[in-house]
Amino acid sequence: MLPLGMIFALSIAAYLAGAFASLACWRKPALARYICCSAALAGAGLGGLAAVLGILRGAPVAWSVPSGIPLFAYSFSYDALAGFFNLALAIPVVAVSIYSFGYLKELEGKRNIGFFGFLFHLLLLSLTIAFTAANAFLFLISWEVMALAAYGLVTFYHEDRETRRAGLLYVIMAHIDAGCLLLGFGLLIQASGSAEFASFHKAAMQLSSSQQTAAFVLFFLGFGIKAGVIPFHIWLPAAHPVAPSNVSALLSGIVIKTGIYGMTRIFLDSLGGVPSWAGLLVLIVGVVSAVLGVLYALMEHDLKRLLAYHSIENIGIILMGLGAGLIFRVAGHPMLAAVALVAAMFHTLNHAIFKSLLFLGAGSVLHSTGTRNMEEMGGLIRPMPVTAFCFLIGAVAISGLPPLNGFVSEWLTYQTLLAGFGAIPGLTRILFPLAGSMLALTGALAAACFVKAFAITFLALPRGAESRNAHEAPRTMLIGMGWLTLACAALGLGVTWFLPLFDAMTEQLLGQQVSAHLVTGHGLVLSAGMRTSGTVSPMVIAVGLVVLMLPAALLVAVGVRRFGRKRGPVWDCGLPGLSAENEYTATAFSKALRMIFSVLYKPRREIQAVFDVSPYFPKEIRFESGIEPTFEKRLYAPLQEFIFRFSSKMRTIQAGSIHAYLAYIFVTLVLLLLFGVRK
Amino acid sequence: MILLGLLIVPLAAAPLAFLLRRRRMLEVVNLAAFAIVLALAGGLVAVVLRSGPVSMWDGFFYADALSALVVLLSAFVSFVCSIYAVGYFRHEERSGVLQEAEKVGGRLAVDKLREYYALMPLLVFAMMLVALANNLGILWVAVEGTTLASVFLVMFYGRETSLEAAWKYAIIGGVGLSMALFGTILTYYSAYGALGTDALAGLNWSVLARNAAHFDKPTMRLAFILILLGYGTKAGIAPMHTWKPEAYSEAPIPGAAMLATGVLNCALYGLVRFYILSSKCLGPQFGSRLLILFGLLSMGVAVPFILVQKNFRRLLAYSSIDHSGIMVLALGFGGPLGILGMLLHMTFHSVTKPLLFFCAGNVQQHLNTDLFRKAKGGLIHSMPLTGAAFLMVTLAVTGSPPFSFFQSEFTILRAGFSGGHFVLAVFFVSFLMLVFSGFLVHITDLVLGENPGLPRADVCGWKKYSVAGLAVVVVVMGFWIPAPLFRLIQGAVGIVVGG
Amino acid sequence: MLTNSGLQLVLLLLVAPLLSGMIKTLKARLQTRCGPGILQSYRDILKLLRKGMVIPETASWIFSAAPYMVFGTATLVGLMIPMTTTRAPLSLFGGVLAVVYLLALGRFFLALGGLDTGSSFGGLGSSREMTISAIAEPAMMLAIFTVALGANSTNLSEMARIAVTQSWRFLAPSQMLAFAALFIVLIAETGRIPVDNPATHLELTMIHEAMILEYSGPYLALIEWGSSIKQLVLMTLLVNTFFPFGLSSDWTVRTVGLGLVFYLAKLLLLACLVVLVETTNAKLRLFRVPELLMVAFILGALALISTFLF
Amino acid sequence: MPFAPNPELGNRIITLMAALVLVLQIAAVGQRRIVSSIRIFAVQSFLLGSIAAVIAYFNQASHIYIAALLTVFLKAGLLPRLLERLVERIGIRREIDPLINVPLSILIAGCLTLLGYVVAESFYHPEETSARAALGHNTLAVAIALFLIGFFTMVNRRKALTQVLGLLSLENGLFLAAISLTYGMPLVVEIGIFFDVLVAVMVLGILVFRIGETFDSMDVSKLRKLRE
Repeated sequence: MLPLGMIFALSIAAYLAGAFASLACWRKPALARYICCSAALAGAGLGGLAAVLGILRGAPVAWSVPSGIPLFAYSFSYDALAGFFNLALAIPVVAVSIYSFGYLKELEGKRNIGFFGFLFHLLLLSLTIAFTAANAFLFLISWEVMALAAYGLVTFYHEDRETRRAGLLYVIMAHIDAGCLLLGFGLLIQASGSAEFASFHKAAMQLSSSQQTAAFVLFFLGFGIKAGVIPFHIWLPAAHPVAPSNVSALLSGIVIKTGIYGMTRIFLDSLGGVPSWAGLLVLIVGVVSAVLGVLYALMEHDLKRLLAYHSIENIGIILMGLGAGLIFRVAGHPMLAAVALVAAMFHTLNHAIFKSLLFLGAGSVLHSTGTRNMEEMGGLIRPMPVTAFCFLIGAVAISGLPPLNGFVSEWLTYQTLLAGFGAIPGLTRILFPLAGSMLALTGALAAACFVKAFAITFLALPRGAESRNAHEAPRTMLIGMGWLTLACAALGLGVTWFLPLFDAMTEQLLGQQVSAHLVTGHGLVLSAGMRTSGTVSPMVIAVGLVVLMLPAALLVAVGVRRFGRKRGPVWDCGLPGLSAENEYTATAFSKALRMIFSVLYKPRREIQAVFDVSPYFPKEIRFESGIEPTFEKRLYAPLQEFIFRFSSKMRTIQAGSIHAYLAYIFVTLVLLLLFGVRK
Repeated sequence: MILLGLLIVPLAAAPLAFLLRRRRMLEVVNLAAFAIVLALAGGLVAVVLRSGPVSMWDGFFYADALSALVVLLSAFVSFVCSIYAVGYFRHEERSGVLQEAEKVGGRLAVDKLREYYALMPLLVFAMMLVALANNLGILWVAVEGTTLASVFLVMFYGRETSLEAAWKYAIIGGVGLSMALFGTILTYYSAYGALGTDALAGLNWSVLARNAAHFDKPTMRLAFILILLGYGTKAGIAPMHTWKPEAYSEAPIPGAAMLATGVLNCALYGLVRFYILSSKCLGPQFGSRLLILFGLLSMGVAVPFILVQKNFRRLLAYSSIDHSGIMVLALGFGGPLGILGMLLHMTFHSVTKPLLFFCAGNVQQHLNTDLFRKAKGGLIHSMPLTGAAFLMVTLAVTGSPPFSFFQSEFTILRAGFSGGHFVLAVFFVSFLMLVFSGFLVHITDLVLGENPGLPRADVCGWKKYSVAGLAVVVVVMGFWIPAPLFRLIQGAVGIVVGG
Repeated sequence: MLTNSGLQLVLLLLVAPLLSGMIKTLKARLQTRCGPGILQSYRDILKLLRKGMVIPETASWIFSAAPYMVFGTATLVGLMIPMTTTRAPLSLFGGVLAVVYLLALGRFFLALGGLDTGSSFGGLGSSREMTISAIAEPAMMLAIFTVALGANSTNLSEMARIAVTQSWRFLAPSQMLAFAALFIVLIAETGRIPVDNPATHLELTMIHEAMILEYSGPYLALIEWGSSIKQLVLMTLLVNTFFPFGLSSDWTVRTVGLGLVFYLAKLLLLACLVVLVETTNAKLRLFRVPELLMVAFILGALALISTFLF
Repeated sequence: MPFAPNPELGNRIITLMAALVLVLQIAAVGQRRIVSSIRIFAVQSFLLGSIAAVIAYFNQASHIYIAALLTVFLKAGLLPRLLERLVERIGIRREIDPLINVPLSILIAGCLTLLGYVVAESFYHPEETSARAALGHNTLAVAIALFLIGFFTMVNRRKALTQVLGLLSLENGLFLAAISLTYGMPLVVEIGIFFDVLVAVMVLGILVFRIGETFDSMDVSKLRKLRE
């Protein structure tokens, strides 16, 4: 199908052009900025178009471009899955590239925007290729280029030590996951004799069970690290916040989704399903990531770190759906598997959208206040109303509240898990509802967390000078956010119209089309498919809410008309003179949860009182509290410790004595003479 | 004719250097000589590709695809190094380092320069001889020659440390090579019975390769062990690697680069030649096991030193130990894939490593130290080009895509899998990961960070353009390998595998 | 459908204050006070509607949006659950999950409203409210799942229909356990002793009240009304899913009337139960509440397990 | 020629001399004074040269005479001169103490000899009972032993010069192997090797000299600046 190929090629060309053009004119920041952003916009637009075409077309299209390396050919295959992920890429990228027009302006003259543009486009390019590569070699290359470009962007402010450390952590973890994938693909290639994805499916059948296990573990490690599942998540909250915010949006929005893509592609397509224990493992890891992710998020008062932890949580939710799907597939319920897959993929798309939205929002807050620390914010809703509104929508969406898109995908996940109870024999079925309840916990905690995030950032009185004289972000940034806000609403309310987009994918991976089963009630109502007959209609809910609020509004209006309403000072139980100092803070807000889950957090606090006469009349009190980063402290630090101690011990080998050096050779020789000569 | 040219040009350039008085002349002669050598090497490649192996003086000199490859790489490396050397030594002279060296040597700065510009062609001559000699004895003589020439390079600066390094290099190298000689003698002995009549040409590889099947097996086994240890010492395979960090951190950068690439290739070339014989005589099994053992050992030994390294010159040395380990491992994995992987790796290594050395050289001349501790970081501000190139080549040399090493390592991994060495492959990959981490931690600390306010470097054109040009080559290599080069490599693979 | 919705809406709006009044009075009687009288809640709401209101200077539009959200969500949810008949008007458009999440939406905005004024009490209230509801969530879900899995649907009408067909199912251990769990959750969600004390304005103990401290006039009326509706909804959920007696399965006057009678009777019983609990318990410390909810969670899990053991 | 060349006799003589060389090597291990170990090396080289001559005589392999002459001239004549000259130039008369004390060193040398025989044993073919094979088997054992012991002295000795000596005597082992196993290499190779050895000794000599005057000590175990 020519047009698809054309458009796809064009979008890739746009990214390439953008990369080199903006690098070329790095001496002219403004020009570089325009080139970077508009090229990205063009590329994303074309990419999105290609994606829609690809999805509608269903049947995969394949191209093979001869590479300059005789060993391998660059072969692409544009199937429904690729199309879907390209769509999930395109939507945020459109927003981000519009946003960047305004966002990058302040960097002009300060940083090398040309180089930024180069890396940015490299990232987009590698993402696009990673989603469409049909060849392990090409996939790995794009995979690693993606990691390196992201590394470059994360360490864009490399003067800051924390940033450098974060970047290193990120790129090293990324390299480790690439290593796992290398081994995994090595197995498959060995079995199939070719690096083409298409050939893996048959080959995977011939693998011995131990090899299959090895392959699964390797791929799960590799993609899991990339997706930032717990316990491989430590790089994520370190790296995403320090990047420029428009990049953080992409990193959290789509880059970590490559892990999800990889799992879907390999587990469902190449390996052709995995044993049920593997599916269960995915499910459980998902649950753990979701709950722990949100729990850690609650303790953050760095706005961007908080969002980063929520990415972990949402990856967890996605994995719940995916894991369920894998289990169903093995258990022989392709239909259920398809529904589960839809749930997972839909949440992937949604998270891509609202997480980008939230990061962009955080970006414009950072842009106008210059701080990421929520404790210094507050009252921003007055200076920056639009940003506040967009952020609020994002918050509602990510908390999975109706009628927005987050709710819909979580609802589908619930339904999947419920169906699992009926579909899976044996004791394991218990896990499904339990997972469901954990999902409920996650959702509620997320809501709590975003109440905190939104309220402390945007509501009440400003807590710091920066937020007192904050200003609204430039229009382009607002447009970018507005686009995503619309997307959140549209995907929520109009879910029933978008569902058919998933058919091609489920058809391709599981041989099932489910949208027909998922939509009832004149195309307005979303239904849970076959086993459990739950239904919901975000559209009607939204309308209903409005309709029911009208009379209330009427009542209030009448009341106000007759009895008046006036603005007055805060009553506050009669305490006069409310000031920012005695406002509730983010730390205070999460205090209750910190104490309830103290087993997990191991919170530490220190209070120092400075006083003249008696400790009962302190002049000033310094309060500091924090939680123990369990995984970093208990898992990674000891490992690193061990490696370095071992290495330092090893250094005595090279102690400078030539006699020792000769002795090594001598001993080796003698040993080889003793053992090597005889057969 | 070409063969003679390849040998004579450098041989002539050496004494010429002694006659010349002015620095510029020396530089010109060197550049010209190596340019010609490179051209001739290209010619040789063309000939070999067109009409098979070339031989001369009834098979005294012999060049097949394998030798052509090594010749090409050596020529390339020496040419690039000679370009960089100009800028490097001019800076050394300006900063008075040479004058210091001269005091120690008791001679003038120009004499010092002349010493370098005379030694380099000799080294190149030896390298060419290694690749072109058919007679394994001459091969040995030539390799010994590279050692003798490079010993002077190592003691170039005449500091106490450089004497120490030179001593270690000479002694360990000497022992190693005498093992290699013993191996050669024993090979001859094991062939003696089989060859009988044409015993006079009895050390000619082409002859040996023909009848290798009938050699005396136990002798051959002993011979191969000695050869492995001998040329392994030269290639810096653990546990014979100990001279490398010392020698590399003392020699002047261009010389060190030559050692790390050209000389390394020569040693591996010798190893490969004997590997072919032994695998024909004893079957691949015997050699493979040893090679894999030593290859992994070298990689493993390099890792901790790379992780905790205080000195970036030594870091490069360990990286080259790591790489020779990789190549030996690949040879051990064997099979078409393994050999292909090895030769590709050798090619990429010869292209990439010099850049790494040049960047390190620029940094060292910029900071007047080779210790990480003394460097404040943030070099990207004062030397953007070198800084960027350094980061890039670090990624390249640690084998991360899209740079070329990824291709070879991918191939080697496949070879490992098809050999059924799953566990070894896991080790291989995890070593690569660790090396990557170590390297990146060190180099980013060096290059990135706040601006320490150093004066602007990257001014000398010679240094700048050699770095920039080579950087371009490295990047391009990641996406495009010239078809003839690949054909050459495949030809070489054919020689090693099929015979 | 519109008429049904209208009817049920009216029912909601009328019964909700009645119920809370009833509970107040019963409680007073049980504590041998004479109490305010059943209609007190109506009077309160009317009074509030007839007052002028004061909006804190620090507050933003969120503050004003919250009351509508609370009221809207509560009433909308009310239309999704079967009260007198199994066929709830909007049940097709949102099952039990929608109910839970809509209530969460209301809570979300109410908490924002609490924080919007910047008063530390508001923050305190919101923090506690969100915390407790978060911990209550899994228990509630488990309990609900137990029922939903029994009916093989998350659709409340469907659940009720199935329940009607097997009225004595509530004797099954799983149902019992689920009921117990859900009851505890109900206590927590409606902010009653031992979790919260709706009557207090003592800063240390209040949760819900602290959030709405700054509200006055019609807004307060909306919130009070909304939360009483929420309470009604939850209790209805409890009684109708576990004791579906008398639920009419169509919309004829007779059956509906009969259903209404049954329904009110069941509500009264449940109210008594609540009151009993309230009077016999003292309020828990905030950090003891999680333990209580943990119990609820365990009950829910047991319920779940017992569904497929028995 | 009073008697016709008789390979049997030749082999006996060669084996005897080889054994003598080996003994000298072991003696060198026990040696404490530099000069005397240089002398021992000279004698050893002379013996090797004469072995070569004997082989050349008994097998009519004329080109080996050249090798023999070269050996006697270079290794027994020139090199020892140069080395002694060097010793005087630097003026080290001090006793040299090995890292491992003498008796133990000699014991180890013995073990290494044994190892040499073990290795040689492994490719002694009883089926081909030609004199050459037997001779090869014996001399190869000696050669390996020489090689190992030379190597061992290099590990064992502190002084730069003695390490050079070790290297040279190790090369002697190779020479023995070359002439006795294969009646010498092709001539080119022989000459190349001799040339290389000469240059190598020159280079090492220069190094030794420079080390001597830079560190005013020949003790290479003090060269430990370059290290991790």
